Amino acid sequence: MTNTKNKPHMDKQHLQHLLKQMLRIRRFEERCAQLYTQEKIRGFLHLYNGEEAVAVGVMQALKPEDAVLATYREHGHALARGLDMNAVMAELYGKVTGSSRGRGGSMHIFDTAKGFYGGNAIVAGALPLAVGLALADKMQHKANVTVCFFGEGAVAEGEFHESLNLAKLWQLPVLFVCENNGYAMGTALQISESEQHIYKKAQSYGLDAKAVDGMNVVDVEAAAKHYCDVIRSGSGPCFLECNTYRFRGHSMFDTQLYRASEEVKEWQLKGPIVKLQNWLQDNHELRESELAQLEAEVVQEVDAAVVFAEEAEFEAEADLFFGVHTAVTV
Amino acid sequence: MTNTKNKPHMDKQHLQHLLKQMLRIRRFEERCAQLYTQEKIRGFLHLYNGEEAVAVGVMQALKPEDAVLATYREHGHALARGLDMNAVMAELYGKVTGSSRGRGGSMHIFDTAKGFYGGNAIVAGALPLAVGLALADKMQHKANVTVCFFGEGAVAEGEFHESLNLAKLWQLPVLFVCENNGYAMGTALQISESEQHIYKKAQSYGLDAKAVDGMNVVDVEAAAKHYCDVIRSGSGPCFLECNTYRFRGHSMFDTQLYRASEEVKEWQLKGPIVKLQNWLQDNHELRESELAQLEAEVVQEVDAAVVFAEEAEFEAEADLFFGVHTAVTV
Amino acid sequence: MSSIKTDSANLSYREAVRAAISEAMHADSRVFLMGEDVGNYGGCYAVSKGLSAEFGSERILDAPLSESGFVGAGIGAAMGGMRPIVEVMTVNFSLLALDQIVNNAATLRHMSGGQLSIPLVIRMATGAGKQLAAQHSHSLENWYAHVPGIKVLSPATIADARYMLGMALADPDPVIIFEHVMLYNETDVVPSPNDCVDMHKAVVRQEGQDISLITYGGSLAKTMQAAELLQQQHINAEVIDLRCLRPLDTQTIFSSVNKTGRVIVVDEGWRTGSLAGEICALVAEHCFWSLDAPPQRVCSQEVPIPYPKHLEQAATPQVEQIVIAAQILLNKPVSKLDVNQ
Amino acid sequence: MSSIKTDSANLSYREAVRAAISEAMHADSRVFLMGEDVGNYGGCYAVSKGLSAEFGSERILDAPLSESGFVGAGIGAAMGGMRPIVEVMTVNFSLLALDQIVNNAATLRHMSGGQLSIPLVIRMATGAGKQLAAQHSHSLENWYAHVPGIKVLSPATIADARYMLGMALADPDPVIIFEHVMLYNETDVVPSPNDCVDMHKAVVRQEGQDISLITYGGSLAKTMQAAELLQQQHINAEVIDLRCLRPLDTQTIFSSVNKTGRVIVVDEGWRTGSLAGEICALVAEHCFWSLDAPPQRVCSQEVPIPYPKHLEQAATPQVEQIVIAAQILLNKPVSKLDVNQ
Ligand SMILES: Cc1ncc(C[n+]2csc(CCOP(=O)(O)OP(=O)(O)O)c2C)c(N)n1
Ligand SMILES: Cc1ncc(C[n+]2csc(CCOP(=O)(O)OP(=O)(O)O)c2C)c(N)n1
Ligand SMILES: [Mg+2]
Ligand SMILES: [Mg+2]
Repeated sequence: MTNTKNKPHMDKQHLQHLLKQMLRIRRFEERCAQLYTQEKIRGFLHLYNGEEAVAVGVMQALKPEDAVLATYREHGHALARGLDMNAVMAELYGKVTGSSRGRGGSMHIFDTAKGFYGGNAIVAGALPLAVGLALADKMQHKANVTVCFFGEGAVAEGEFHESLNLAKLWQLPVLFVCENNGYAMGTALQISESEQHIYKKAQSYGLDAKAVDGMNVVDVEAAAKHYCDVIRSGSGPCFLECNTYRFRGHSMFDTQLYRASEEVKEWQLKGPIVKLQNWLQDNHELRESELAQLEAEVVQEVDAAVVFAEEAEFEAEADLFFGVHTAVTV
Repeated sequence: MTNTKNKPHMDKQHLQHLLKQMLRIRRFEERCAQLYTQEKIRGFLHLYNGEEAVAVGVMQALKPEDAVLATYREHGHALARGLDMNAVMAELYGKVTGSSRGRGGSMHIFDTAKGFYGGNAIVAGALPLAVGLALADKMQHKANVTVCFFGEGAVAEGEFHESLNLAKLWQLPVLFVCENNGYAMGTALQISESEQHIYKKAQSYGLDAKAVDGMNVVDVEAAAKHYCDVIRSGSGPCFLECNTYRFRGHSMFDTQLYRASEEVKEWQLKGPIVKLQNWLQDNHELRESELAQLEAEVVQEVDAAVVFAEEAEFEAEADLFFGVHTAVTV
Repeated sequence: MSSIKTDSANLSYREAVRAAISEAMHADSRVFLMGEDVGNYGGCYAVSKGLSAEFGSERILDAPLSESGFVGAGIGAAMGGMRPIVEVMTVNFSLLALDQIVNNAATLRHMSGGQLSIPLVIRMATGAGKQLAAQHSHSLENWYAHVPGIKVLSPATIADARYMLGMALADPDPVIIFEHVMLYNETDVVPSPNDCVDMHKAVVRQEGQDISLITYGGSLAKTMQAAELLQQQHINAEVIDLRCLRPLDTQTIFSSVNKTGRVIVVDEGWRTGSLAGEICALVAEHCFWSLDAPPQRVCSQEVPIPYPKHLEQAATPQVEQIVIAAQILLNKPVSKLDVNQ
Repeated sequence: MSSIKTDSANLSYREAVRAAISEAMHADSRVFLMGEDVGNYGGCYAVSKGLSAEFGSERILDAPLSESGFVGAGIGAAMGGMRPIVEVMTVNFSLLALDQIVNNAATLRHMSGGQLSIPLVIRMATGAGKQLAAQHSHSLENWYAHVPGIKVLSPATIADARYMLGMALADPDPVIIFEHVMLYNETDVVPSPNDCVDMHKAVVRQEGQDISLITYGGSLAKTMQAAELLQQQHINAEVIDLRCLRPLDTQTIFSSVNKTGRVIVVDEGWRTGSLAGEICALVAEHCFWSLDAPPQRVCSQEVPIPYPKHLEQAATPQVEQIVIAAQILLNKPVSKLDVNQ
């Protein structure tokens, strides 16, 4: 957290904002985990616990017209992008007031009004879509950025390779954000990639690429802002590798046989929330009362979201076919 | 052609052997082009004209137990690997004495006895197969090399990316040979790859990789031998980019709107056959009579192949189902 | 103005598709064509020849060999407000793009609760007949016809080649168009736009009372030939061109079969799991009590398509097989005909 | 020795597949298992849990997320003398590997004139029921069943989970095995190896005279439940488990339908273009004169499968639908049943 004071936006207020955004995600997901054991939420549930700095940091660099795509682990991105927590929670409940009418669940949160294009459950499946959204922007002379988040596991997929080449070849306004949490399910990066510096792989396509500490929300924000400027200036796509860690299992089914609990504990000490919180407190930028206030607001928002989701209706079975095609309406 | 005398194998006899191998391919294919206009050969016909040094050079490095995979432009590889020219020509005729009983035609020449695993008409489709053959060799502790030839167009495919990573990750004995002839059908490399040094792309996976003059059969041979030694020593896969050019259209249908005829003429002056032939003649290593003899032998072989193919039978319609499964026999 | 041949006098199938692309691009700046070799090369089957000169390389966009990548990019561009026409050179290579088509194009609207629109057209060549062997001769129309969320068209005539693309572009959802490789050189007079038929409708290409021959795409011409030969034997076959393979125009199918009581489906797909099977099943379900004989199919043999002409022909539906199947179904003497093809 | 549970007392479907893998690996050093998370993670559905410890990471080979790459590598390894078992985590991701399966695995033997052998087994999970939404709930069995050159198995019982893999490995050609996600936790007593049935044969799971219910995979249990409920109404349904989806055991199908005169096919695939359609077409073609009523299907609705339970159930075949379809087909009063599931 050095030098943050030199950067225009890194004042107390903004740092507290970042903290709050991360807390919103953390508390929201902790509640989700409970709700999952209560079988209120079903299907797959992939928590972002530990990685909050990535989504929160990157979103600071975006404008409302920009586009965001993410994976099945996208609650954090949705919330950081400004989706209504009620709609996200209702989606996890499968309720019709959910962001996708409850049809997508945890892995398929959409909100086109916020430029949030999902929520994709196919590893690397969103990368070509991001290329296409950026192509549309370029063709329409819009100075938007499309940000695409994906895990380091996606790097092995052919779609990663094809997308990076297309984006650079056509100089498209895409910011690729690799959330390198070291594992794809139980597969450690060492057993999935011959070259384990993902940003170097991106450089081999000619992209401006670097790695940042994905546990440091300030660093992530600074890097994302820089790259978004580069992209908006018309210099083509950029690539940000964020080194991070997921504190919980891959999904709620994961028994985590593939890593030692000490490793998890070590990383937890470096967690993005504890890091920022400590720094703020050490620098007298966050009083106990302020923190309590923050936490209370977050809990209130989460509580309200649960109530909202609980009270919402399921979609009528009769509407099953709505939207298979445009012509099929309710 | 400098320094060739220093290399063990680069004596007159061997150089004449290389010349003859290239001439065999050239003359064979010139005849194929005629036969195509006579409708003796149908379907797609992709000629290797101009690129002969690549297949001929690389094959010198191989042992009988090694495996070879190539593309739809594989007559040259088949002949250089030692497949019977009669069987190859009969295959192009679609006759039952062809190397694949006539079922594959020009794009699907196979001969497992020679370790020749085709002939694949899907761009980049053979790369994963090569990885698998090498994996089998490694698992069975066989010190073989699997060589996989493909065009620079294949580099954009996801299968390229996945295969290179797998090969390096698992340290498999594969030699990837990229035949960079500058075009994929009518698509120049500049409009298909953001990074146009293909060997650099390979290096980004950690492969030992370099580019050689693919018009110089001696250079190709030397590089292939070096890499095969590296591979046999257990150091994992290597990558050879051969810069070359195809003198004719992509296939017999190609009207070549995408390149200037001057460009073709320039490259033709650098052709692999004329280059080696001139060098040999300038250095008094090839007398007129020797050349005439070589040419005569080649013409004879080609003539015989045509006769063989003409006289052969088509497969009986009743045998259509033979080999769909192992149990379906003639 | 356009150097593209659009006069309705006489167009080849290839020219008809080209005219349709050109027209759409003139009418709507959001339309662009993207695919392998569509630009500098002029299209693998020369469909887009000249278009790059007319519209420039940004709207006739040559893509690298990255089927999944550029098809996905087409989906994304459609989401982003464009109206892409993506050419996947042939159905054989579309296998590499199926994840994008099935998991994204087909699902995104429904799965997002109706928020997203994917106004995308994907064109691809399909079928056997050019002696291109096992990896280049697929007819996988039924794979696509199986997937909710996409529409599937199969223009079999010059008129449909000329007008279906425009209708597909006007549709707000993803549409796949299959162009059979054996049709590109066919020529015909193109009717006026007013006479073009809604892309969702099957068309009765020949009326008849005795038997319904149902087909699509590259098999239509063979089926029409068979119908002509049957006519010589006083068998009046009704020929139905499905045109739209998803959703199927079952009404047209059923009224024909209810009238004739007999049906043969001709389909270049492999027999097992074919679209022909689907049509037979539908007919058996819905026209059971009108059927005078079991529904039949003439399909491709269950074998990778071989290179040599005689085997390629043996593996794929031929006129004579259709004629014989009809004769058997009508209890007529089976006569070897002078099919002459 | 093995810590893998192989006793025939009572195994879960998951344990049965694991026992089959373990057995094959003990018996033949050429056999290995390759796929995403098969090793350190123990398999997405915990099928291979413990195998890495037993056989080591070279024979239980964790692959990166490269479906096309490692499936193609499996094909290559099979050509090179190994006997790979490739696990594609689910059919949903197999879309990324279809080029390798269709253009290579299925064609290479025939196209090479019989020279090449691809003794490869590909296993994948399939189906809906776990509320995984549109991209994770596909049932694409009929896509695979459409392709000559491969065989397709669908073990629906613990016994078949236990023994089919071994038979597939013994087959010299590529075999695809579909494991329905809802079966992994099911348990049953495993019969002795002598009692296992040839993988190519369909099996009559319940005999009956009134109607044939034909199904496979994840729909077998539902169909058996439906048959039980029908029994209470004195309708004797015959239940056929297809087991092998390519090639189809038509003999077993036809003799059942010829006996009962009525057929309903239950299939979790989308209705249009489904395997159920193929079976109905076959029955209509070959059992036409024995049929007393139109062949029927109970399939998935033509919609991407939604996440919430009530919609997922509405989209996929349910016991009650099978019962009602049978009642209608037999002109019995349709009664709402206490399906209780
Ligand atoms: C194409 C594909 N293959 C496999 C899966 C199953 N799967 C879901 S998440 C996952 C791991 C992805 O890891 P990574 O990309 O690192 O993202 P993370 O989960 O770590 O955020 C796998 C294998 C999938 N969803 N899509
Ligand atoms: C997956 C796939 N896409 C498209 C094609 C059509 N096609 C055949 S060859 C070719 C160009 C390949 O170029 P390159 O790899 O450079 O090899 P070259 O022909 O130059 O030897 C294309 C586009 C194909 N066969 N396979
Ligand atoms: Mg990860
Ligand atoms: Mg090339």
